[in-house]
Amino acid sequence: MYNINLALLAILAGFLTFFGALSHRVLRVASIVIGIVGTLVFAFLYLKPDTMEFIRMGVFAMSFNLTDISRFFLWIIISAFTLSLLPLIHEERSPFFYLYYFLAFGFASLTIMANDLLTLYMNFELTSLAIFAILLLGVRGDIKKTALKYIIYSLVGAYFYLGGLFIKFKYSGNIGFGGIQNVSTLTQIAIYTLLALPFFVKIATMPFHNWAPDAYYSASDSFTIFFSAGLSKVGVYGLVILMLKTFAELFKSNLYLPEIIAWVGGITALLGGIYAFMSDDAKKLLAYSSISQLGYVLVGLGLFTPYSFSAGIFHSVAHFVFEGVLFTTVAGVIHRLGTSDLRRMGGLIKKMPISFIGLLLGIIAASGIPPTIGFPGKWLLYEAIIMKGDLFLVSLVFFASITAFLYSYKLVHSIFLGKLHKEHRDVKEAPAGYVVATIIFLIPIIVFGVFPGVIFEKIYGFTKPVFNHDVFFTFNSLKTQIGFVKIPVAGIALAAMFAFSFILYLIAGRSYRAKQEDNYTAGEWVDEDFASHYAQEFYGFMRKAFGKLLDLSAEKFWNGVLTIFKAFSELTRRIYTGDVRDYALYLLFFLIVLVFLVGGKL
Amino acid sequence: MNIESLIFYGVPIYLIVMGILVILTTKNLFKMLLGLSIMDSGINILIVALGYIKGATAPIYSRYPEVFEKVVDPVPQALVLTAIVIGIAFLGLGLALVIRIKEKYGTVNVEKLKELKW
Amino acid sequence: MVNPILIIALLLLFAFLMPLLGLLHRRLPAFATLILPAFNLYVAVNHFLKMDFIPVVIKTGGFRPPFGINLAVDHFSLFFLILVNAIGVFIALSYLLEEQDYRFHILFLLNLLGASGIILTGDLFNSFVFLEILAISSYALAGSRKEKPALEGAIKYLIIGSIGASFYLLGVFILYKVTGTLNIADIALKLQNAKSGIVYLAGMFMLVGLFVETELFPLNTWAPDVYQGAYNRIAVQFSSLISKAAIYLLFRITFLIFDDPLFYKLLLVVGLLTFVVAEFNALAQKDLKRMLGYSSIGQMGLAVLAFALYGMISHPEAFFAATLLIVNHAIAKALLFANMDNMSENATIDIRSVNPFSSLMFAIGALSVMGFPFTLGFWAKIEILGILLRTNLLFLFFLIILIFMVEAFYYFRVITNLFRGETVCRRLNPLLAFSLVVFSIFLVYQGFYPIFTFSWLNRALNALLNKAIYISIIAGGL
Amino acid sequence: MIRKVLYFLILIAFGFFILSALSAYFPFGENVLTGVARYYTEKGVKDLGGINIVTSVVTIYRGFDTLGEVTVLFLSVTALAFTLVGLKVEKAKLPKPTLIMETGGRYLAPLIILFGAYVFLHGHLTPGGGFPGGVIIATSFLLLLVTQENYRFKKFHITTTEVLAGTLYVLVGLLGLYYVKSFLGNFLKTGKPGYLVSAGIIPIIYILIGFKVGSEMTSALNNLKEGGDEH
Amino acid sequence: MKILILAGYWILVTILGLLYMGIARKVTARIHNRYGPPFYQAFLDVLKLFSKRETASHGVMHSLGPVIAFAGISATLLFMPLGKGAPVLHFQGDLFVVLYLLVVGPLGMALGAGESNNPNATIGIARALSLMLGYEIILFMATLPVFVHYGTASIYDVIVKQGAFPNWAGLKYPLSMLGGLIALHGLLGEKPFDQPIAPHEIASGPMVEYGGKYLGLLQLWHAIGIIVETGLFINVFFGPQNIVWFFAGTFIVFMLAVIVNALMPRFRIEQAVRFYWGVPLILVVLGILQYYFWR
Repeated sequence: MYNINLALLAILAGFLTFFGALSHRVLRVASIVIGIVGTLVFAFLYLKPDTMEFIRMGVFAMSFNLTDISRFFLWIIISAFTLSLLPLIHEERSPFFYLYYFLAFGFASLTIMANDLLTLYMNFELTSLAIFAILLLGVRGDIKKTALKYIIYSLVGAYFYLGGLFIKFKYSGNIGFGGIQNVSTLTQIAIYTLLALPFFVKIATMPFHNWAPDAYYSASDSFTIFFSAGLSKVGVYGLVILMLKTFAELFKSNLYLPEIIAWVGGITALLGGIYAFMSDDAKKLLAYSSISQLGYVLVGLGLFTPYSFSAGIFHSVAHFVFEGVLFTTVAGVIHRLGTSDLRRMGGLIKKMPISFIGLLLGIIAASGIPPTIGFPGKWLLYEAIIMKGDLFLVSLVFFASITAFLYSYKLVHSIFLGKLHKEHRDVKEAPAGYVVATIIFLIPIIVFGVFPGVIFEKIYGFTKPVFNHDVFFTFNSLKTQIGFVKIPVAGIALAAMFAFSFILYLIAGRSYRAKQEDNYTAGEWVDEDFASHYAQEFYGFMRKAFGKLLDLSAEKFWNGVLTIFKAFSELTRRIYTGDVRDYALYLLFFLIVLVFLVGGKL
Repeated sequence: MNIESLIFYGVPIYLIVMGILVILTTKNLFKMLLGLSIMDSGINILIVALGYIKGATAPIYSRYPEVFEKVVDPVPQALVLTAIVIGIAFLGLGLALVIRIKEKYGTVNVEKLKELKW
Repeated sequence: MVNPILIIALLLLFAFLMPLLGLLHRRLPAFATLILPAFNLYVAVNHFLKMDFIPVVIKTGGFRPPFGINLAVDHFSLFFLILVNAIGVFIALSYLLEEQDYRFHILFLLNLLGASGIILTGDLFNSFVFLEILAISSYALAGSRKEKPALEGAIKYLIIGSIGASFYLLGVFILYKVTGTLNIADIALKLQNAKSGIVYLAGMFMLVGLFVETELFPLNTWAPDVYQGAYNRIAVQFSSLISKAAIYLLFRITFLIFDDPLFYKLLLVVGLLTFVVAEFNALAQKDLKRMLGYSSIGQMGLAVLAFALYGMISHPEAFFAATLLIVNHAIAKALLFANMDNMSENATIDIRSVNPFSSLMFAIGALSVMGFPFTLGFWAKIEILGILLRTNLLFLFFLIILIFMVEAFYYFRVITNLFRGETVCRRLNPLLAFSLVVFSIFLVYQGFYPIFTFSWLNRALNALLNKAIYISIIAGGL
Repeated sequence: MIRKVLYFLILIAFGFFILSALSAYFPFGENVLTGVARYYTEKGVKDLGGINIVTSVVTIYRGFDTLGEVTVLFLSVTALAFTLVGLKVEKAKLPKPTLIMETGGRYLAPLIILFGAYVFLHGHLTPGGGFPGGVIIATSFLLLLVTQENYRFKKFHITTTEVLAGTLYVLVGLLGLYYVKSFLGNFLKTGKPGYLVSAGIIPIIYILIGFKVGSEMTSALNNLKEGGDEH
Repeated sequence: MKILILAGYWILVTILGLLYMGIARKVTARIHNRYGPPFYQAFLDVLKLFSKRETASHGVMHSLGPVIAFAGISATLLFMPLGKGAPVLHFQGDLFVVLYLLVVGPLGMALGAGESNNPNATIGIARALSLMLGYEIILFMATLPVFVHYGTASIYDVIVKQGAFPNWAGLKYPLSMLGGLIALHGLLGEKPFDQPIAPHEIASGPMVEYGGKYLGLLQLWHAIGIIVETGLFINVFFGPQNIVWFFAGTFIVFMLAVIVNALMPRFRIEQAVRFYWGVPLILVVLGILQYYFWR
């Protein structure tokens, strides 16, 4: 039983679901459940290290290998996939949608299991294609533009990757993940840039990010869970594998490359955060938050010290967890409300409490407050950067982390707090699938937040060979040269103090339940459908504060590039004037050119 | 070059370039086809001229087997025979197309035939 | 084994008989049109499998070359014969269900005859004759729609093509004057060591003629108009049959006779220009068929480019890449153009009403042309990039990659529209649909497991590559 | 205007370049027969018994070309007819023939046909052959078309002639393949050179070509006059 | 035992915080040339608020908000050393723990205030969060060179390592200290940075819907907050060698803030943020450069 059968299984399940969805909704649900169970069962029983290859052809053989790293990321993707299937049960979509969904998972898993660059490329392309197909079945926004944008970004990245692959082959003579010996540093950097480009695109690094907000916005809501929490990890995996296996020496020896990449990540984190709290749509806000969080990951990976690298990978796990729960709860809300516009939500806390708790813990984790899973990664990242001594970078990252508070609060307030809209009076809690998925997501948020060592154990397994650093963690505490944190203590302190002040709250006089509208309104009378929900232009005044900063957009830049291409094509097509005489003239001139080409020899 | 080659190669080559000139300058499709055939005949003549041998007759041994005349190269003539027919062929087809175009466009002016471009 | 001369003889026989068949029964011509390519295909495959690497000489008129005209049959020519006739079969299949003028079938058969003749013949002037047969039938087929655009394209093609052909003839004759023979192998033998300047001149004249047929810049100006104007299945013939036969001749002659750096450089430049200009023009197109036409031109340019790289790296991989690209392009473009039959008349790039089946077919064809993984085109792309990298021309390498991106852009633009359009089903020609399915399955299957194509291609290229045997076998007599 | 002059000058320069190149390499009339030409002129008669070497070259040595050539003609005529099918044109306005024209035409046509027949029958002995003969025959029909008022062909006859001539030509070739293992090979006795009945299959081929060409050209003329026909 | 000590410290800090608030009001009044309330006014307020019979609540989150706020700030206090030799939890955590715990309080209050659908409250919170974009980064960048200088991320170690008067970090890195001071002003939310609770525009913002015990909790939160926030500054820049110094330092710094507050008008919010991205940023950047070049 080979590991790649996981992908085959997924594809089979996809076709099963396809036909199920064609026939009857009960069958559809059944086949989705079968897909979940089958995937999990296979994953638990058969995922063990092995290698296999087929289609051997010259230097190329399509070969797969399940290393520790692959296993680690494969598990993330599997869990994200299965969890995102739970909400999917409640989504009535075209049969093809489910097929593409399973295909995307299958090819993503193959991508992660690939054992050489070309195999990775092929499956990576197919993953992009499947996602493209899913985006074509999107639900809102300018779907065609979005899908086209996505596939073009991916393909541009992939083609550069292909170029890099060939150049690597030229210099190292193989297309495996092996390193490149005795090549000038500049060449190595060039090769690395080419090879890493598609993964930068995949994790939506600036300036290759602006497919992401549109894609997340227009894609089906339960798919975005998998998209953000799961599929973005393919990009992270690619970066990790390139850094650890192929370019480790380069990153160790070279001074500038790690800094540059880390800075790119930091800028991504910051701008992503800013765009996030400036955007008025739940999906777009989450999309930008996802971009921003992956920016931290990139900082961690790029800096390439043992601590930062571990921090980066840990944070990518955290990203999986909290983005997963955020997207799930928001998807539930959208499922009930039918809109993703933050300005038309509000006051849902009493209607859907579980979703609220999920979202609350999600944003707490996203802002990295202990003792949630967001904290250890960030903490270790800060310490790592400080140890590296790049104080400006650490300031940048810290600044970015402040924006997290802003968009987190905007999200939770606009959806759950504030005034309940009249038309939402009889909204119910999100359907079972969403709730279950939320609850399952909540477990790791706390558990791995308090005991991060469990994950660092695994990470240490594959960073050790490269950095051979010593253990810097116990199951519940982290220790670097400059700092030390024992997370349960913070947790306990918080809990104790909460208990104390809660007692204080209880012993003081009782409180009665006031209607939503009996408020201090400077004496003005408000009746109960007085729209007093503050969600419009939430941080509007920051526009003035940022000024020009918000105007700069990668979108414009790329459109400019495209315009140049179009202009050039407008130029070249003018050659083909529909006039036969001109054509004859070309022929004549070409003939004359040829004749004078050989004129010398005559 | 001697005067003979100037004449016997020059004239056909002149025909060729004139044919091309016609194609380049005329607006009329019909004339354009004529230019083509002029150029074609130029090439045929050139080929025959290239095959000529001074003081030789056509390759027909009419007094066989007594005498072997000195004959010119028979191959160019055979080729030209073929080339002529081919020339006729595309001329005929071209004319048919021109008739059709006259029917559809109501003109044979090349400048009006610019629906497909760029 | 059946004598390959029968391929041509029977085609001719049935072409001549066609009026009578037409009178006997109105369906007979269509059947003949289907049976003959099938027969050719059988003969070609049979030979390809049976014969060894020594080329077979088939003499006509009872005289050994160079005195009589001969057919030179080796794996390379057979490979192209198989390709061309396979396309022919699948196109002819769809005519069974349609009323056509019997003259149309004559034109189709003679077009096939021209292609097969070009591929089979071992004689230079004979190749000219067959080129003319191919060309004239192509003019007529291009005009066969008898609408404004079709006629316009046809007449443009006719004028440019005739000029080109005349110069080709002149070139051929100059070669005859120099070497005193018309047999390709013999000429190659005579010109092996010493090439005088006039030979280069002749070569240039011949290349002009060939460039017109192989749609190379700047002599391909007629091509987009024809692609746009003609019937879809005629466009298939242009992209997958006519130009492929011509490019076979180009490869053969260039490699055998004009095996000289100058010519390779020329081909390199021209191929590159063709590729770049055509792909950029395709980016700017609104009309779908015209866009596909430009794409075909670009692919031809790429193939010639790959071929020309042999001049820089004397490594057969260049030929391998070029031929693989040609095969992929022939089949993928046949798929795409034939698929246009299912779409609305003169469809633009933001086409809406189209049935899911043809959307899928279009997607597969386009992906294969783009060289997406798990299609045949992927391997072609890999090979191209591989040889480009061998040449150390990194600039060229990245330029080509850039153009690939342009290609991907305009193809995906169409795919996006196709899959978002509300699906209005049009009536399909079931046999055509069958052919489409066969094409697409071939592309995808070969994408997964291209051993079949690769092995046949290798045999073909071995035949092409050992010039010495070819020359000694055919021209050894003199 | 200025463009025309420019083109003219360019073309003249180009032409002169070609001219100088050609005359430099092949001075006029000063070449000796080499290669295949030498062989044809020396062995031609012995091989095939046709004293007109050009004819032998055309029909046997390069007979394959000639077959192609016939095909091209056939092709172009078919294409012409195909292109003109369903063409709506007003009938060609021919001036009403006078009595002299009419009578002259009527008497002249058979003679012309006879002459054409002579030309392609003696193709292997004298200059001329299938193609000129065929064309001459076609001219007679042209004469009839022009001179005789509302003259009509029997379309069927022309077609059958075409078909038969073409088919027989290919069959002759196949017979060659059958007897001498070579397509279009000569499978008859060469006979005594210089006589009418000699030179193996050359006269046969030329006769067939003559018929083929004659019928082709005639039907081409017919199509041009009638503007195509619905079959 | 430790628990008791912690509780003792906690009570001490609360009392002192309330005292500071009272004194602050007095001082402000004197500057405004008023008589002002007695210095123990804050205690009376808190007592009154807690002894109210009934208070309005807009829902669970609304009533939990102040609780969380108070809990958060108290927990932060446990990680904040009160000068050298004060045995609290500081050895467990470091700068980042403190910084992140410091956010719990505001977050809790924000959640609570948000549920009362009074726009004033939400506007106040939006402003508070935006203002964070201003001062937090300045404060962070100001403290950064000190921590790096002493090669640790733990506040307590910084205190211990920098030692007594002549070699205070604040004197080593005066520019950073200055920047930190300005940032601290925003952190304390004193004029010109009191947009979040601008009493005259948005009716004291987040607190607008709070009364009774909730407001009482928030008062305590504020009281402790003053000590913790000023304490962070003092600990980093003037490493107080004992607890007395610590409180003295905090008192001085706070009074400074109060005086400025009394004299200043209020920025518009975006002006405030822009202000922080102006001069203070340059100051702290210079501080960091100083660490790099004139260590």
